[in-house]
Amino acid sequence: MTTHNDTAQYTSSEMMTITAARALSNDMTCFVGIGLPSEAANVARLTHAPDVTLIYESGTLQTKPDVLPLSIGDGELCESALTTVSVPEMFRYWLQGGHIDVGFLGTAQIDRFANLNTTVIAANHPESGKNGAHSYANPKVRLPGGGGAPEISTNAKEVFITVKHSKRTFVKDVDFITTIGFGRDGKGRDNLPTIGRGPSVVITDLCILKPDPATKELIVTSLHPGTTKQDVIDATGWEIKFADSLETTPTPNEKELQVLRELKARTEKAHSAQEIK
Amino acid sequence: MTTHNDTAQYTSSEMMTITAARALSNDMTCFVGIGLPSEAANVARLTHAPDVTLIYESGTLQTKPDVLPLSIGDGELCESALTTVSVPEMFRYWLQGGHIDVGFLGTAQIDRFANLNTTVIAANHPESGKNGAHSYANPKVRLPGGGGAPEISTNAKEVFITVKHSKRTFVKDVDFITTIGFGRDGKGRDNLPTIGRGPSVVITDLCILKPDPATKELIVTSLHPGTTKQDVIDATGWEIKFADSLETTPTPNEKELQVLRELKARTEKAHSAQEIK
Amino acid sequence: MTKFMTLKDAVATYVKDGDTISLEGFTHLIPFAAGHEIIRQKRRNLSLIRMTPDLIYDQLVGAGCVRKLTFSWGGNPGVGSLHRVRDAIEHEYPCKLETVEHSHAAMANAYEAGAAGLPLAVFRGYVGSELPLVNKEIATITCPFSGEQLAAIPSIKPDVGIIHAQKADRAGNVLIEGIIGVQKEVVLSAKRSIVTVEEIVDDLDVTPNACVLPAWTVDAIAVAPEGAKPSYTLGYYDRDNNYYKQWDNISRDRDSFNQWLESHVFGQGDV
Amino acid sequence: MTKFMTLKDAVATYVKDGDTISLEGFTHLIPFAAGHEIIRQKRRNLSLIRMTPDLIYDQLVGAGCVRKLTFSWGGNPGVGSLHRVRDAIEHEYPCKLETVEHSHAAMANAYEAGAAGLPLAVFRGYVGSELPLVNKEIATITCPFSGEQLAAIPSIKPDVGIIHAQKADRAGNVLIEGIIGVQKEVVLSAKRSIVTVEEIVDDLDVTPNACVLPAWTVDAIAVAPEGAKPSYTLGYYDRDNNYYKQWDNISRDRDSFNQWLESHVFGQGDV
Repeated sequence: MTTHNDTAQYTSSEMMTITAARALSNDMTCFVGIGLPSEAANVARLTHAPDVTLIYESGTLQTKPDVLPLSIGDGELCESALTTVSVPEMFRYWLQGGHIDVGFLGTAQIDRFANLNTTVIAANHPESGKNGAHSYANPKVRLPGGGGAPEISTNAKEVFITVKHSKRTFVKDVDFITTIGFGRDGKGRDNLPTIGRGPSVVITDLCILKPDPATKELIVTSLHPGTTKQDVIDATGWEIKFADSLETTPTPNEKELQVLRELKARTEKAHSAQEIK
Repeated sequence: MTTHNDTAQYTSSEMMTITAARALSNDMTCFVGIGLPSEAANVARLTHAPDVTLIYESGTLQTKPDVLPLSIGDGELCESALTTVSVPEMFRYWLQGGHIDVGFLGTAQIDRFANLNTTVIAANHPESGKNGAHSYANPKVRLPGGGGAPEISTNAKEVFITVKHSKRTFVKDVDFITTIGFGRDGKGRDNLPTIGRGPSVVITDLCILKPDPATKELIVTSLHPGTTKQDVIDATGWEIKFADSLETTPTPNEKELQVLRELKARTEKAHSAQEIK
Repeated sequence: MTKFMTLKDAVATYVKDGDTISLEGFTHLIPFAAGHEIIRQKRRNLSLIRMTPDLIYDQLVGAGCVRKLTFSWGGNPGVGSLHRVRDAIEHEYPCKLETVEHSHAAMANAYEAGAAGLPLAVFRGYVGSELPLVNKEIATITCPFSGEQLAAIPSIKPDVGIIHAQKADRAGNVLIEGIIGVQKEVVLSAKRSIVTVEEIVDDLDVTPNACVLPAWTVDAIAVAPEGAKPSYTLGYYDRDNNYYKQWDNISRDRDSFNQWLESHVFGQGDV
Repeated sequence: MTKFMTLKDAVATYVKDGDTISLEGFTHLIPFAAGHEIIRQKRRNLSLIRMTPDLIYDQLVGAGCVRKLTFSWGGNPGVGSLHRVRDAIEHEYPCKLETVEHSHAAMANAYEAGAAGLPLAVFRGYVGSELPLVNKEIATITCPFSGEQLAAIPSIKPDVGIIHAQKADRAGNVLIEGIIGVQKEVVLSAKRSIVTVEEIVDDLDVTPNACVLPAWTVDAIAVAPEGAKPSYTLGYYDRDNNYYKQWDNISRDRDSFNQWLESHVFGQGDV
């Protein structure tokens, strides 16, 4: 566990979550993916953005869970929601209907154009090229699949992504585009006025990346304290570029760390309460 | 007011309503039009068919009103319903989804192929032919329009129609097909496997009509007691045919008449309770 | 974000001449108070959309606010005609009225598609009906899987959606209960929305799947007690069926309608 | 008409080898008891449909009941992989498993379209995704009004729809509350349907717009207390998140899975 000495002691995971949380503001409606995005979104709600509207694909609108859900449809989400709608209504009226400011996603693989792969890992398979169509049938690793992401990414006004930084995850070209960032050539959203503007920020445990306005290639705009350019280069599967005005990410404050740690402790306790029969 | 001396005194309207009520059986789900169909359906429910499922297009599922609704969405319908769904859900899931056995409709005009017109009366207008497209823009009488009927008629498994018999209403060809019976030539439902089988019975204050199995032209299958063939001929705008095995409609019984009259009295009282401010 | 406003301010802020507007409520929760405020503020050239035009649109049409009406059943339910609408269609009084006519299924699907952010609604409709001959909006598409021909019409996305509801909480979340019609769809599909409510409460106190519109989907909330009369609000007051019957006489004659308008609409202050 | 039956009789009557079956419940109300009964009755060659396969389908696949799986997210939520499903896909153990893969939006729309009696679902989906390259069901249609290209997929109409719900009344009307997922759509679109419930009550005691399935939409109702465990039933018991975590170990190994199957499914009587 890496720790940094600044105003507070924190891990790189905590740095990632809290930085991701800070990307959300109080007046946003956020369609929340399970896992890291859910953790970040709830830290935001419990710190600087108490009125942020969190929506989960299970149909729970404006939910305020006290512990993090393990699944996308834990009872906690429904019980603390303003109301709960059916899943078809959630995808038709609320997501496709244009009511979501931010889709907050995690991923298994991400490439330089912020395309996401949660379908198959197949790059090392003998039959595979880099084209998902060829490697899909006989994958090296079968991942869970797209879930809500393919349409969250196109029907939300913008997309935030949070994922741990590693060469396995940050690849030049994803094995399969489950969910579009900006397409194989960065132009996948051009001339499509009915879809959202796509990923605007990627938050990792090392840095913050944003798409270059012209090419849509992800470039590093901010390094987390204690991270070097070389750390990022080593953990990225393409020749990563850095912004001219590279910033240093502000560190977590005491309150954020306390909220995150208490949330995780409550969650751990809640999920371990029962023994298998 | 016509009365008949049989087992009981009753009017021709009562004869019509009770005959229409008898067309419904206890195990049917019926999508109920306002007015005469609603009256008949509720008499059925209060007599021989206590478990008949009545559905109104306002979204009220399995409703049991104590008084007849004046509108399709009176509070009575919702308060006595099993549950109430949205109007899009009603038309998509319940009607189009194939859950309706019988659509029970009234009409302003009906023709020999049981096509219904509730759009425009235009036959006497100088610009009009018999084609709705030509007479629509400048109607003699602007009727309320189709409402639910066009899709009730095609998405319910079969259709019952109840309407008072007159030469103005029973025309050879309707001025405008709002709602298909069997089309302008009687073949309008041929080769359309996804729609219902259409009108199976028309109940008037004079008789019962059913489509000829081959031609789909409406023919009289039963005369109400006291009605002559000539009465029907005089009240019908085409050369009406009579079934070879023409029957006499059974008369209303005391219980049916009592239920109908009490229902109408309760309704009258309920709708007159308030004065305009 | 939601703003609590007077109905006068809400209409002044969000309803403009020439707008396409849906005032909805399927028999239940018809926003009469809002309609009267639009008449008082003398909006003109409105394109009105409503499945069942009812008295509220008879009044707006008779008052000269409307140039176009999209509908699927236009009548005084259980009573008869909308005389002001007919006078406008048949005699262009007080002004010409263009109409676009659909079936209920079509409009319900078009509202649903509007709320779903789609450009079109696809449904099994208009089979054998002659409405497609007189309504150019109605197209067909062929299912690529079954080959079935289905009806397609443009989705409804009004400039302004106006509904009445039971109540809002202090954060501006709105509860609709009973016959909910296309109320949710109107608010979700409209560019701007106004909701009148019977009252503001501390807590909506609802079951898990209640029909609740979050505050951020509504532009303005105005308290309008009895704002749906002579329609009704489940849990608050009944439909005034007798009013609907008497409207037949009031509306049949231009003079008596105009008298009614002066005394019952223009003569009333804002809510 | 609805029949109250034992779960054993309901599955014996309505679930046949080779059927296309949806056991649904979006995290909430997953019909585990019904799934286990299908395993006990050794149904084979089933085509299973489910947005989120979850443990219940891992168990059915591992038990050899399934030849085809249509899904949009297949995992143990918050824990990891479905090892039995992966073993079937990657190593054809215990038998070959064909898969059809969609997104959630696609399947939600396909269930909605199935309930709506339509042959296809139309939605704004799969833009830029490579799933259409590997799923031949995904087509596009062009909106005749806007020119927009939209995704189209066949609607879902299973032979059998199986759900768990809170309760039924004595007439057989069913209340579903909380995260209602696609439960209503599954029952309305399926040719035959089985609903397991926690209990039968005299009166559902619901608000006006509660999610209630009328008795005549359901073929069989079986009382199965705790029938959704380790999933949950809002108002009755919580999700057993720890069970989900421990499943990872049980299912990772063929032998430990088969042991679990013997003791926890075949070793149990019918409910």
